[in-house]
Amino acid sequence: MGILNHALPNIGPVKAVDTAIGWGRKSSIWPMTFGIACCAIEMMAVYAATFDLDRFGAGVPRATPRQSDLIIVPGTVNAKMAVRVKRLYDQMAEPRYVIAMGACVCGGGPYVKWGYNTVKGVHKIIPVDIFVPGCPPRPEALMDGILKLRDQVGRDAVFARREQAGKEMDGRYAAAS
Amino acid sequence: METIISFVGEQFGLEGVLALSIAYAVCIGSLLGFITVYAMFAIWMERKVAAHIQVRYGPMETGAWHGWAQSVADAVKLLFKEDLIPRSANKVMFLAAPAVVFCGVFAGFIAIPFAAGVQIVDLDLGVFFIIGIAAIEVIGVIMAGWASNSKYSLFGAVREAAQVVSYEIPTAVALLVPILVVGSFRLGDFNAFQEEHGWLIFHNVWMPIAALCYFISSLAGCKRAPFDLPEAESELVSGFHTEYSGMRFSFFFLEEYASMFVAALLVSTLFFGGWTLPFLDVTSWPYGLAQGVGMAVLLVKTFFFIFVQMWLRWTLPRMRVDQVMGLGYKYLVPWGFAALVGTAVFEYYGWRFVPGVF
Amino acid sequence: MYAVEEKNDVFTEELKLNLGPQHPSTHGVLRVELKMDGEIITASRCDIGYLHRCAEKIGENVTYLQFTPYTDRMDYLASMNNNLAWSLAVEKLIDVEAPERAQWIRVIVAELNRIASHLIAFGTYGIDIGANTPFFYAFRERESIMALLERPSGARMLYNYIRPGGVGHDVDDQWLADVLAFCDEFERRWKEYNTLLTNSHIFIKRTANIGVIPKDVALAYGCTGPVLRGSGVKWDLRRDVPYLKPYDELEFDVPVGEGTHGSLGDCWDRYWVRMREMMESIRIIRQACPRVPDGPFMDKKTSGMYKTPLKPKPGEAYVRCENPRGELGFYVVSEGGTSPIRCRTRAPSFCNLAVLDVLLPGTMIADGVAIIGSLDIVLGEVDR
Amino acid sequence: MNEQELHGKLSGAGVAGLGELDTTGPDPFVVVEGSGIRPVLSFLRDDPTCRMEMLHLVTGIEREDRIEVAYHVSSLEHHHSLTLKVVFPRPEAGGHDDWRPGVPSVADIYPAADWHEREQWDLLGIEFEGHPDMRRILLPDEWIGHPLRKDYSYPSEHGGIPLELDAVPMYERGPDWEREEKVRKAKKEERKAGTPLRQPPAPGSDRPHAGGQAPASSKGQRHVIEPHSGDDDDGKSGAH
Repeated sequence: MGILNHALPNIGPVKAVDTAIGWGRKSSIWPMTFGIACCAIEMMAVYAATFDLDRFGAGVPRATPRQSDLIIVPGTVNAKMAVRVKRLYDQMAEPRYVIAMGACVCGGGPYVKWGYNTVKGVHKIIPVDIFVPGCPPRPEALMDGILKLRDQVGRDAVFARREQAGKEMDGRYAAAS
Repeated sequence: METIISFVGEQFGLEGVLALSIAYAVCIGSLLGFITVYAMFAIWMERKVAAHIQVRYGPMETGAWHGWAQSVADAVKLLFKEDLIPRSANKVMFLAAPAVVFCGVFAGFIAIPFAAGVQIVDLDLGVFFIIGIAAIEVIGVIMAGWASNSKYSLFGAVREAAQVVSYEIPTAVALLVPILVVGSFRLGDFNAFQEEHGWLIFHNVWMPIAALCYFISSLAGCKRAPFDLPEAESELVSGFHTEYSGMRFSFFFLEEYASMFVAALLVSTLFFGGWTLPFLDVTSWPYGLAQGVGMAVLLVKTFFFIFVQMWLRWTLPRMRVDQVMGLGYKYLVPWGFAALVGTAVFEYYGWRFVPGVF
Repeated sequence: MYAVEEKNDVFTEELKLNLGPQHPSTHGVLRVELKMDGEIITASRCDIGYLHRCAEKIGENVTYLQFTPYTDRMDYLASMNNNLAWSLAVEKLIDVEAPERAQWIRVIVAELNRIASHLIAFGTYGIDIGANTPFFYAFRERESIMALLERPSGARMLYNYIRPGGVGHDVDDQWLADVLAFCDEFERRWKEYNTLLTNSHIFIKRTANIGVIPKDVALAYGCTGPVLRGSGVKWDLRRDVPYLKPYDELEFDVPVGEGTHGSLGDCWDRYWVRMREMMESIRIIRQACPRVPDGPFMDKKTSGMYKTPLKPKPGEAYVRCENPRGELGFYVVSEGGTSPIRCRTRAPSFCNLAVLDVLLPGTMIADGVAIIGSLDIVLGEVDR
Repeated sequence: MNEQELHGKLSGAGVAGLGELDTTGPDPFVVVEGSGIRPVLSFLRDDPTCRMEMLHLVTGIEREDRIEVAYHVSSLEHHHSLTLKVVFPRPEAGGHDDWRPGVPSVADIYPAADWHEREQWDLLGIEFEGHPDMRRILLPDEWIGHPLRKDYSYPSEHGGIPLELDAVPMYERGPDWEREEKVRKAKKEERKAGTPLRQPPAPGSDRPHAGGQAPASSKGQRHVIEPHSGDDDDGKSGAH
């Protein structure tokens, strides 16, 4: 893709290819096996039988960041862990998505005031696509977050020139800033 | 392959190098297509089997019916994913490793008979060709593990080398048993023999032992649970392909499922009658139909054994590396040899079951 | 000819392996630095603190009631038990005893949560050993417990239900009946687990004789809970130091390791202790459900704490409870204010994890994973 | 045995440095002199009638005028437990950074104390003399200060990781961020110069600090951490 990124005119065949790629990407979001705290248990509940994330093709948790598309940050990130979270994110291959799961990761949560070494929101460290608040969020909430991410990923253009591309990119990270 | 050459010669009047290259292209193309489609199907099947063992549904949304298009989506995604090469990796070997791995298994498919005459080359040493060529995969895995410059990859590669090389012995010994009975290495002969004498698994009492030995060691050869040490997820993150992403990673995936297919197909060809059914005589049927039915029968058997492999994977815990070695050397090799010697004795005296007992 | 220069170019070197903090089998964000000789671990060093969330500092700044939700987030698999220990510590400081009904409800919810916690231990231990399916089976039953506990408390995982002086809300008879129905269901499932994992030959081979903790080592390192009982010490605070009245009146056994498949105190023993404890909890719940008396569920003295914060007299209290992972203790020091001057937690996982550096050297990496899993740590509690 | 009898037993054995039993609160405790904590604990562990084989907690408590270190021990065999305390009065001058009370480590008597003592050093700055591996345990090795002290001021960032609620996200920082960062670090180093900050010992060194004497530094040289820029409550954690 490299040089072709957003280089082609926004016409029918290009759009069709983009739609196909978007469909592939959104239907096969492989999350990373990554748990930090309480939210990780609810994340596991989402993989498990009752909620079964695999129905949406997202049930192949990969342990290595190289092969995963999605990093769900489930649980408080502190100063010691933040370095690792950032490194994990850097190790992932594009396209990569981030879901901030839980109040702590969305903005400090219960540890916002007295937590001397908690990072008040993982968006201070890595760009976040979807915020799923809650302490911890119910599995349904995380499912909803992943479905929202699917929609977003499916709409993303790959080859076609995007109108107001910059704005759209800003929009993607708007919630983070 | 000869069929294609002669077909091309008759229809278009082509000869020599041209005919040969057309035949090559057709064969390789159809094999690649077959492996890809099969692997996609098998991955989908694996996810469904796993899901149903684990009281859930598995892929449901992608594609209309039970997520049938899941693997297509995975392939599209992997194709358009960034291809990372770690800075400290040995680039040449890192890039070459997936290809080497895939070539080994791919070459094995050349000698596989899908039905009477549906085979690219009917090699005289077909059985040993398949086992031998599959060993190339080990080289690729070691390359991958070493070139990644990651400790987990290295552990995975070394485990793979130790495990696969050790399990070549019981594999070969167990396969010698049916070879001893049939008297040929040619895979087509096995089908012909079983058409005449019934399935080899019932041939004598040693056969089930040999079949079990072979099946277990083939599991180890394919890195399937409970022998999935090279990629043991809870220990080595992802083993030798920890650093691979995108399409290169999918080659490892493809290779695993392709070698599963080869192993399952060998079991069904060598022990379970290949494309023959005991109550169905297709030899007198017209050319195309007999082949079609034979192929279907063989594929059904093969997929049954692939299903067994998946079943075991999602049921059994993983073994430790020394236990895997112990199982291979302490149990499979002696039992394989026992079956070999026993079969030799039985064949010499013409026994099928233990005389006097049953 | 040439003089051949001898060069010894085959050499071995020590491999340093970094396990975690993001590793599938470290149960969170534990980091272990390993020195490896091939597959054998020669030395190990634990590195914790990747989930340090300043709970003790927070405890010194919020009121006694406000700290209850933070105890939830320590051992997030057994929030009820954590709430219980904290509430008991505060009750000891303000010299209040929860009403009878609250005590019985506490027993039921704590035992239910113990089952849920052990289920996760069972499921994730399966994944550590390489069997993925037990995890899904365990979560299926866990969801039922979550649904049960959600009804009185309103939360799925972090309940904040047991509060100083009683419980947050009352339960109804239908709930008690449903709990009993769950007990019957669970007994059947439990047998399924044993068929699937416990009695699997490979599983026994992987866990028996691995990570043996002798009795004196377990005591010296302050191990408690299933880790201590797996080593054959019959020590259960519910039986030996009953911190709730009902535990005195109920009948239950304390399962201890017996060395069934090898040495006493190996991974299998610890695992089997947990499995049997689930059944003991079921037994306790079965006895407790019909005996829940009528009456208030919150003490009168503390019922005003939502408006005016509790103000205990200066003094200190150390209360310990039997958590699924061992002895959870809260050491609360009050100086008369609305918040404690020091609130220290004795986290069972913290003490159980300390023994890891002793166990790991000499084992293989796969055993190391099995040992970490068998200690069943929760990093939220180790780091607080 | 209850606490009274245990105390009587201890004083009967003639262990040095034993104080009185305090029974004012819900949990009674025995005050022990710093030098006496090791003999007392050894006695409690080894005496067949006491058999305190389990150490539950080592806790540091900072009060306005003193720091206490509490030890909770109990016996599984005899079902009794005891709390011991070592008290350090606060010196006249000095504060958070340069007051580090030193207690003899009991990690060789109770291996369980090892991590507890490390944690107390990490969070409260209590020095345990003779501890085999006195490193920070929960916080990163480079962390400045001991957060459970009442006069601890909250850091705004640690190693480039923003810790404030309204910090600029790392990926939104401008291209010249690294240069700015370098300047900032240099300034920080400058400020720090002369302050004998306690560095973590090199891994593997068997004796981290000689003696355990609090480093002599006057108040003026003390390292000042940037106060938290939130509302007033955040800056100084309120001491009671």
